[in-house]
Amino acid sequence: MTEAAISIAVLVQSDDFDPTEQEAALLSAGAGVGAIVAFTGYVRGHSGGSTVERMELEHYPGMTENAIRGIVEQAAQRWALGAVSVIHRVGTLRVSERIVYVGVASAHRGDGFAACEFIMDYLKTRAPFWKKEYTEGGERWVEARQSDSEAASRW
Amino acid sequence: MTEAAISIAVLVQSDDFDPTEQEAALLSAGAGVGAIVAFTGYVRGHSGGSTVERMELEHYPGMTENAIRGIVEQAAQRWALGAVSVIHRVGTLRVSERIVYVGVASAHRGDGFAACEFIMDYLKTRAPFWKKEYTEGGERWVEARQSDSEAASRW
Amino acid sequence: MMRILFFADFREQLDTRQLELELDESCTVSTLIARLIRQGGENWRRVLESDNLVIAVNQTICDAGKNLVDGDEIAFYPPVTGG
Amino acid sequence: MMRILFFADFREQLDTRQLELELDESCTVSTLIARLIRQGGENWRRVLESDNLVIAVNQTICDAGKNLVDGDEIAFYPPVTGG
Repeated sequence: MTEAAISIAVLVQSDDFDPTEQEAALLSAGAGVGAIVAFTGYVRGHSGGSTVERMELEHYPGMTENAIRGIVEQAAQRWALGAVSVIHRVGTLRVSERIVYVGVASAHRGDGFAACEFIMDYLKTRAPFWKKEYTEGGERWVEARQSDSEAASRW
Repeated sequence: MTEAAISIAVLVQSDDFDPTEQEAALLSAGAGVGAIVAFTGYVRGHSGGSTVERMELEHYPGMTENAIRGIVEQAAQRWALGAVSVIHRVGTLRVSERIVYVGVASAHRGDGFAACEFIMDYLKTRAPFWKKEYTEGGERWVEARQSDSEAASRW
Repeated sequence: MMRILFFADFREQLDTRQLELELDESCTVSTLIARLIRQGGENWRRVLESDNLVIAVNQTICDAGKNLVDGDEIAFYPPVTGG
Repeated sequence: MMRILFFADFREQLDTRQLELELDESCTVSTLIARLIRQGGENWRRVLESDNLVIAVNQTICDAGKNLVDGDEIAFYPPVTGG
């Protein structure tokens, strides 16, 4: 599991995906994998007091994939990783549907936890996606959160 | 997703399990779940220069489950969690098989990352499980690692 | 020719997803913005002078001083909110 | 009656998974250990005086000064290595 052997998969798609299949793909990085840390983000049913009915996710095709790959490559320079898979959905998403998946396979768990959280924090502030919420009260573009900038600036 | 509503599942079993099914169960904590952080530990194929053929995992029935539940309850006091599921396998496990799963559902990802890593670090040093490795060169009980004590003492 | 892209809230406010313009001589992103505001009016000023404006040239984030050359792809968008 | 359990490496070294003993009067874990070594010999001394010995009474970790009462379950095991 040298740095040269790291396998990176980045997908932006409207379809849902199966975390167990993602995990199987990550494991194929080899018998040196001792840990997979996986983050999955979901559409929450409430936002600022309103009940969310659905979301629309927009992205910048090309730049989005490149930005995510760049973030993953930064993570691979900082921690010892075997394989990383990132999937981000776009289009219409309903409450409790998956939005994003970041799976990190590594020999040791410390590398996996740090890299997975780093990738999510950076993705939240640097990958060109935008969310529009549809609530009872109408539609609105989600505003960037200060807490996300702070999370990313820790690293 | 108040603290009172947290749902905790702890299983010690010889059978394998499906992470996607675990995730579905965690999601049933409700529409407030925005994040699931899941750690899965695997049998590594190498240990201290030897090729591992299989492992035997022993535990202390009763105490193990109570210890894990106590660790999860500590986590639930420190972070805002919706549901936690811990599965630890015992018996014979081969290379690349799952050993342990810790899944944490929460509204926000920071709580999930911290709680999942905390639970793993504590489980590693406090839950009564013991691993025996079978390699080409024979069998041996795995020794406790200083790095695991250090990881747990951070919290 | 430059390709200019707008995303999310900005795309909706300007009712414009994409436009193509001939490159002016010695053009920077700033001079492009000034030209778009001159042509588009108050609505365009509000978007392109927003504190929230993010600029990417050829899919790399940069500031308004960036020089543009023929064939560049310039994107204007608000802070990202994915994940 | 006390139930005494051994796990992992200790279980193998002593070839004993579990044994039951009548409680002595005013017994602590220390006096129990001394009695087991007296009965068992050098092999038992090596395990029960090991720096690695973890003691649990009624499934709660404690030290050798812990007082024992009738019905207690005492476990001796090495540092845990799960996860």
